[in-house]
Amino acid sequence: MSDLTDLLIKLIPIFPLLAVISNGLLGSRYSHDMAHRLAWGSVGLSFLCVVGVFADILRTGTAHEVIVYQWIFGGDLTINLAYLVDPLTCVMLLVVTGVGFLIHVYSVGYMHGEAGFTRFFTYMNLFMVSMLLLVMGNNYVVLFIGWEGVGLCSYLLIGYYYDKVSAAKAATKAFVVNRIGDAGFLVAIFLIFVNFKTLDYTKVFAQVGQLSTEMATAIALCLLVGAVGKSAQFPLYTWLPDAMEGPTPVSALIHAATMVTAGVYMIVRNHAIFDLAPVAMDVVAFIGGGTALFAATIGLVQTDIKRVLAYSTVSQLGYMFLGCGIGAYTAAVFHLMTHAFFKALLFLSAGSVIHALSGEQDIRKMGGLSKKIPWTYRLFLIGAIAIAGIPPLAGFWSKDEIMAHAFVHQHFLLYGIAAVGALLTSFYMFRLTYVTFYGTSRMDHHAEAHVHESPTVMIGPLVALGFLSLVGGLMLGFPPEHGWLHRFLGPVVGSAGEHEASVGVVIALMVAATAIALIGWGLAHYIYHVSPPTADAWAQKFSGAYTTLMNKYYVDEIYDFVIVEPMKRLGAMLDWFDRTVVDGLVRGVGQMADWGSAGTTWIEKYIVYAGLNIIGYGNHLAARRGRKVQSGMVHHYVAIIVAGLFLLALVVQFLVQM
Amino acid sequence: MLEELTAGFPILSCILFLPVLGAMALWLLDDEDMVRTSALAITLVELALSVFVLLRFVPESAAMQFAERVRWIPALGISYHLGVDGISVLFVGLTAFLSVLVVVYSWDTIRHQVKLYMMCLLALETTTMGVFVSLDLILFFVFWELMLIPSYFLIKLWGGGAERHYAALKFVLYTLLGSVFMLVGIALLNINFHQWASLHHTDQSYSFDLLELLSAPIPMDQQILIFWLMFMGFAFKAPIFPFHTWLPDALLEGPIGMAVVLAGLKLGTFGFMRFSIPLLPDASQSETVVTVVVVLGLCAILYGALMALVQPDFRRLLAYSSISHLGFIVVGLFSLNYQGLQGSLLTMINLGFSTAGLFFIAGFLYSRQQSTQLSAFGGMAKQVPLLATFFLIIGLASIGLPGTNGFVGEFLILLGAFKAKWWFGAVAVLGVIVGAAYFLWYYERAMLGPVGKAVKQTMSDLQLREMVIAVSLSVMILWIGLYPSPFLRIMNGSVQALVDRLNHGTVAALESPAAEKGR
Amino acid sequence: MVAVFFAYFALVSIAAGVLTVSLKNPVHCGLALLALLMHVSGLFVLLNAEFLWAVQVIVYAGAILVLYLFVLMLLNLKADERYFHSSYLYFLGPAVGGACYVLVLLLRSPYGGVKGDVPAAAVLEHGDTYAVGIKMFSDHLLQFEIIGVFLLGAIIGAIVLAKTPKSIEDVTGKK
Amino acid sequence: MGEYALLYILFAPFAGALALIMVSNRQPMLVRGIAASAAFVSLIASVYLFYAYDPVKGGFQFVQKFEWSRQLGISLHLGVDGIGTPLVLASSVLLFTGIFVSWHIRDRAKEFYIWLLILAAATIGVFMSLDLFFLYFFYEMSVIPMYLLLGMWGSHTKQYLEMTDAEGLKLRDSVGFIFNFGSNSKEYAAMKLVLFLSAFAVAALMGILLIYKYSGLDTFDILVLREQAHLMNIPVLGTTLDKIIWVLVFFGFASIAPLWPLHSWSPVGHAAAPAATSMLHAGVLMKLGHFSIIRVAFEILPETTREMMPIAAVLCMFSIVYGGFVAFYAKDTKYVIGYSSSSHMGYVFLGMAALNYISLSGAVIYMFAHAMATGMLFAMAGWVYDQTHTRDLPSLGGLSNKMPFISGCFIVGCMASIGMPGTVNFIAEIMIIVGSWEKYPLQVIVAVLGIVLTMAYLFKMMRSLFYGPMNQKYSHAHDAVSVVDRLPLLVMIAVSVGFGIFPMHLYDVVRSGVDPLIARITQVVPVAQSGDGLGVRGEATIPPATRHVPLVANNPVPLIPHLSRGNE
Amino acid sequence: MVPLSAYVAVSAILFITGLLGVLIRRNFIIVLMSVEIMLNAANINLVAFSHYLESLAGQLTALFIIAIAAGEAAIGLAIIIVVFRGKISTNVDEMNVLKW
Repeated sequence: MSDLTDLLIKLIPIFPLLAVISNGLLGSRYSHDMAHRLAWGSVGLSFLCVVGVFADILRTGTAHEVIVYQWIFGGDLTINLAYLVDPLTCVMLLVVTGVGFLIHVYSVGYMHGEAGFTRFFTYMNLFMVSMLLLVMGNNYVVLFIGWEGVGLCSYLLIGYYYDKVSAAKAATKAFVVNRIGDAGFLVAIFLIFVNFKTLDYTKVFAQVGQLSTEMATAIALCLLVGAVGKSAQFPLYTWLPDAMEGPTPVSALIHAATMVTAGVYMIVRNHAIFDLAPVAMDVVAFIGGGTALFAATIGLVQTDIKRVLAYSTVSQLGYMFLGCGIGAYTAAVFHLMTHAFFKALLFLSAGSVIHALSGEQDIRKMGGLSKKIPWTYRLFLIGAIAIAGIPPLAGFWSKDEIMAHAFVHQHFLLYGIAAVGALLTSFYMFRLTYVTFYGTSRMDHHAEAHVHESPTVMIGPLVALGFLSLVGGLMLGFPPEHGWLHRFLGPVVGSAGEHEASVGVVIALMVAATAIALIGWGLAHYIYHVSPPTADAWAQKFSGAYTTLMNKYYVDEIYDFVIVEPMKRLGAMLDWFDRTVVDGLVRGVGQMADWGSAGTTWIEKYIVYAGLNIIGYGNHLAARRGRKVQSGMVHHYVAIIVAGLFLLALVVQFLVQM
Repeated sequence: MLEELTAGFPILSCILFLPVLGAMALWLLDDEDMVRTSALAITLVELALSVFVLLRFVPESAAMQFAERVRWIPALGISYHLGVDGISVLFVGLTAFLSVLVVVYSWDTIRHQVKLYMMCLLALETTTMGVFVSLDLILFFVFWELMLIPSYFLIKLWGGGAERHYAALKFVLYTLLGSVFMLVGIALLNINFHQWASLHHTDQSYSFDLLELLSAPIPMDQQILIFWLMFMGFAFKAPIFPFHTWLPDALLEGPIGMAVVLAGLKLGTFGFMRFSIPLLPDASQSETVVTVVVVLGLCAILYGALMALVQPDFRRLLAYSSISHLGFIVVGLFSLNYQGLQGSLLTMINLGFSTAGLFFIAGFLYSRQQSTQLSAFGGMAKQVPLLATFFLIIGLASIGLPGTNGFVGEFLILLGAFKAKWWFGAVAVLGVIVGAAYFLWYYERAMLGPVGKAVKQTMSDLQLREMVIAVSLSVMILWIGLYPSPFLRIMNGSVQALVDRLNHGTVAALESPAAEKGR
Repeated sequence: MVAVFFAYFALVSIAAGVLTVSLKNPVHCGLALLALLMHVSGLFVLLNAEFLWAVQVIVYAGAILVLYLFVLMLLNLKADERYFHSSYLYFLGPAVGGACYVLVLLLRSPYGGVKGDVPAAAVLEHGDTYAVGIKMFSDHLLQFEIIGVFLLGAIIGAIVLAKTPKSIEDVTGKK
Repeated sequence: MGEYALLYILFAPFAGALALIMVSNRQPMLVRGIAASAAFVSLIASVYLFYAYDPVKGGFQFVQKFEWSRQLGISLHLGVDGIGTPLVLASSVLLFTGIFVSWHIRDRAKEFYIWLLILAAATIGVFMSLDLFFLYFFYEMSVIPMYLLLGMWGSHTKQYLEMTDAEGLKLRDSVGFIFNFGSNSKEYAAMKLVLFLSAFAVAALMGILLIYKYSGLDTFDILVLREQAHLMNIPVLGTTLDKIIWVLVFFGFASIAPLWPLHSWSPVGHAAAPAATSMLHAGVLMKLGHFSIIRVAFEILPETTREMMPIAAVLCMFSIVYGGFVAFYAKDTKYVIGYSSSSHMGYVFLGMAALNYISLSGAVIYMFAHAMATGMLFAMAGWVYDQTHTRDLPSLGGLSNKMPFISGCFIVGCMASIGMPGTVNFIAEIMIIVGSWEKYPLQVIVAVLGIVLTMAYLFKMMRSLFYGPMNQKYSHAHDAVSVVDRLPLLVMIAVSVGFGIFPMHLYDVVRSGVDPLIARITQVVPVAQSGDGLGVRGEATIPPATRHVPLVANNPVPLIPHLSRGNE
Repeated sequence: MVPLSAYVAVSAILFITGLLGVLIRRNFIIVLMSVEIMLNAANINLVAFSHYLESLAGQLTALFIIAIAAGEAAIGLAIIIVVFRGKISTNVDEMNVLKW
């Protein structure tokens, strides 16, 4: 059985990989039908494998480690391409393949007729491969392969409509911002290797006790940087809203359900290290809480349907981080799962809306759609209720668990933040619902004429997700703190800082949470359904805040101003430096040689050469005078001879006297 | 440990001289197509031989294999000594591989003086091979210098830029300037060996043989001096920041084929690995040297990357990215630990595929738009999706995306750097970020978005020959990225030997009187 | 007694020399030269060189001077008004000064030297002519012969030089 | 037969010259044929000499002695050692190639060849003289033909030719004459060359005569003088006689070498001379200086040489840099090559100054190598001049299309001149560097920078000659196509590259000449006896001591101690 | 006894006289005569030394000088005649064609 499980584990990423290869290389040779069948078929097969593995793990409760091959090795370093499947991985695998499968199916309908149909599915499958590697890897480097791989696929899929400037820019931005996080992650990996001489989870966690707190904090913070980048937390969240340039299934799969949760997965996976670093934990919690609130405020005023959902995603991820930061790992994973269900549902429903409206995303140009696309409307509503945290839908259980954990563990500030965030979440989700589906239609007529319900292939997955959103929370996490999920994950994440709260407190908190959600709903109902002008009035009244929120706190602009522009300017400056100073030095040396040679030539010309010539010229002049001596007169010659004789005599006499 | 495994058949000599003999044979041909075909045949045979060597190479061994040794100038200790070990054997294959691709690339892009071009190319291949397989320092220097001649003419005669004469001269002078210093360094090694040998009454009183020089201890101050002298040679060639300004010029003005060889074959850093570090282990480990060199490397990483960020010309960008990568390699080398050295070595090989590949891409772009300026591009992916795809694949390899070869090398380098000193790695990691930024930003502006104004409407996607180049490069990139084990196995033995030599450190201990008495 | 003769010969020969270079009429100069030669021969006698005296009188006074006079008459030269060079004073002054200087030097010189093998007594035994003859035809034979050849050459040269050249027309005409 | 090789080499050109006197200029082929065959005889004999010279035996071989004047102690004493042999070979190679290079001379070809043969013969005579008198005799004899060769068959500089207006003509003959650097007539060059060299030759002659006088041996025979002359420490004029003699001899001969600052005649002379003459002159005549210094100063005054040679080490630096710089700036092909020659002679002086086996061997090999390299360059500069009638670099260009062969050979010539590996120059360069470092590190650095400089100006010249846009004026220029035109270049390339790749015999020969000389000068028995390297040639075996050399060298395999040396 | 110096002095004075004649006279024949005076002065010197040093070499040399004087006179006068034929003058100032 174990061998079969190992084989299944090995097979999980292989099916999508084969689909990638087939679609990538031969996709242009066969029909779209073939391509999408391969795509969702492969994911489906993976899902089946996952189920098989899950069944085994559920039965035995043991983790499986499977080595595929030696990847990088030499000296004291060995990195295998190896899988570790434990309950945590299993949960992630189920989410990834399950939700992934549904979204693949949905895409068949949504992407129908697009030019890059095959390309889309290739990328999607590649994403599945990467994501699977990410969650299955038994060491940090395989995790990192998946980590970067999903980043790449995110890049590719955001840039799917590459001829749109905004899409291209968003894609680049997503990759680069992710890369910042990845750099931090890399540093963490190196620090781990330097400290443990290995990168395998099992070996690392086995020795984690010997880590000093400082080192643990350093590693944890570096890991956090990675997680922040990938999971779009403050301050690296800005890429995620922009990522909505991709097709909607992409947003659903990557930017809601799976990839962005990788950071959470990573933190949970490394909880042993985080547990050693309380400071880092606090940082995680506050980043999570802060992001949850921050993103929720922005979500209040956005007008793009997908952007609202994107900010909501950021916000929900903040909850997960918050959960991690306060040690509620199971709750974080729980929220991860439920969020995968309902956010996928929301995104896909939004996609269905967009599909119905021939690509319109601005909610100001929607309205009154509930009649026209009833299925979509109903499913969207389920999603909204789920995310708002109204029992008994999925979102309530997980979010409440995090908040309760915060409360019970005396993180009251965080609890407060989370509560406000929950209120805002509820408000903006229902705002979205009302603006989109109620009221009068604000569509242009051209679009309105074509409004239609989506085909079954799209609605089908929606229904499945809707079902999960409805019952997922109860199924997995009821009763709170003691649900099935908790038992299942227990061996992996442990029960760090279990603080058994009394039933009364739990129920009180549940009631409070429900109340908060309902208040948010009520507000939205009042403002956007009962008296729509209120919204504009308030916007007028708080125009400063409104504009700030509308412009997302100007964070992008600030980043541009503080980082991107200076960077470019620095580059330009260095370019100038390189051309003038560095190259100038070289040219200067050349110039020096040139001058040197000119100078030397000058010396040659005017000193050496001319010096010799002056001797010659002196001779010349002397000869011009001296030739007069050659008068041709014999007596002159004789006189000279005699004079010479006299001189000679004098010399001789002089010498004799000496 | 480093004994030579001498094979009977002088296959390295065959590899070494086949191209140049082929070049001479080309002289006799007149028909241009015939010339092209013959050149391709020669490089293919060369590649086959190289692959044979790679296959027959015994991995996980530090020995010099396929060694050949003939006395050349015995009195000076100069011999014709060839051999490959784990450090150099991959370069043999890489050189042969790239040569084939360059010939394929040049098939229809070089239109005038085809014969001469091919001859220069083949001569360049011989000299490059010579650099990699020489085990005698003089022989090495011979090829090192001879390389300049075909390079000079390739840049000068077939370069596309207006400044190509200047660039060619700058390249040659720059390199020569460095290498004359290196020559002095080599001479000093020889003198040192001579002094040592005459002290120990051995037979050979002079020697330039790498293996023999390794056996002679070198006093520390002498090591430092020689190190810097040789550093000049290698740093100028590599080029290491701030000696790099010839590179953008040469790459920009020269033909693509030349750029591929210049940027793809990291001769300078190979020199460090082959000669500087093993011959001068103590100097290489000394605080000052390591700090200075690594800081230069780090500067190069960031400097190159930032420079690349703002270059509007793709080839110039590649030049600076090359400098940035060389910074990585240098940092890895002078981390002086296993991972650093291994990573550097692997990265040198990797860049032979990725940087060289990007130059091919630049060539493809150039042959379509007659320019590699950004202003000539924009939204090209619409017109040439295949080209864009391969551009992306190779580019991602160059920025070290996991799954491509770039990652393996870069990861090892950074790991090694971290092991050496944490801040080496910490600074180097920043290069990873900017690296992604400059490539993707350029890619975005050139390939994505709406179709640019200057882009020709009638642009064809990759031709068959271009496909061959792109596909073979991509295959190599993914191979090394996903399954680097064969390559790592080949280099492991030699890298281990190198690390051992570094660890055992100085041989100068022998010079102490106690050791003398002991024997 | 010898001193008196010496003074006579010396003074007269000096005077004759001065006249030779200073007289206007070349013929007079020739005659003064004759006087000079005669008195110099007298000095030779005082020095026991009788053979040389004879040669001086015969060859110099007899042959050479006659040659001069013949040429003078042949050319029929008149006394020249400007018979000195215009610049003769440039030469005269230094020459006289230099001469005085040399004279002083000469008079102060001791003139010692290695004595030869023919003291006056030996010469007087067989006569000067004998001594000179023996010497000339033994030790200095080669020089004597050379002088002979030289004289022959001089004669031939003189003839060649002084011969009236044939006019060019004659030469061509004969051809 | 074989032992008369020197006589063949020396007198074949003389005989050729004599024979040429007999024939008429109206039979050009006969004239050339006689000249070429005389040169060929000389060449064959010197090749024989070179390979028959036994480096193991060493010393002076092929000795011939004919008494000339017993009273004065003069005899025609000929013989070559390891230093003279390669130079004799170089001379005859250059003579042979020079004949072909000047194949197309129409104007008084016979006389040209006569003088060329005499020039070469005299040069060869110096290289084989073992008698100071004849050494000087041939030395002077080699200078005089230059006058005629330059004055009659030479060429003017561009500026000179341009000075056709009245102003220019006046300038030629007035104070402007002092600054006529760029505007020389060939007559000027000839006069300058001959006067300069003769003047310094007289200094050398004085030195020679002082040796003759004060050795008290009444002989000019070098072999006798070097064994018996004791000129040390004779006080005169506040110093010692040997130093005076040394200075006279050194500077007297260094003028032709030419050592900075005595170089001024040489570029002008080279520039004005016809190609073949430049070749011979730059190729071998300049080496007369070094050779004579070695023969006279090194052989006869070894101790003084040891003391005084640093002078050369200082001046050689200037030589290298100065010549290189001026060459870089020069606008005239032959000036560039001329100054490069005078720069390169600095390397020879450096090699000589270090007084060490390796470096002096390097210097001698450099002489040989430079002869070939500069011969090539001058031959090709001459070809370009013949085709374009100008040596002015700015007005030339783009000729590589017109003359691919010449430009190809020119590259080889440049590479050889730079000391590119593969040419014999490289061997010489590296030997000089290896040998001189210990004593003169600064000079070595300057020298290697000089290599870069060399490359700079040669490439610059190459570019302005052969690449870039072509002046249409020169469209009629054509390549060297016939065998006669190509032969000389190919011969020189073959020699240069051949010895570059197989320098063993050359090295052995030179070492056999250098070793005893250095031993005499340093008075130390060499540790590195060249005997090891001499016998073994081209064997693929690895000596046992070095077969297993570990990479980890602090644990080396014990090297087999050599019992025959040391340890005492 | 007349001292040697006296003879030498006489000879010197005569020599100077002859020399002056050569230098300042314009008539070529007189110049030749002056040369004869110089030769005689030399002869006196030679004979005087011969006498005082008791060697016959001086006398013999004087004898040869006389012979040379004869030759000189013959050639010189011949030249004068040739020149006179061409120039109708014996003025040395006019015989300067050999100058530069």
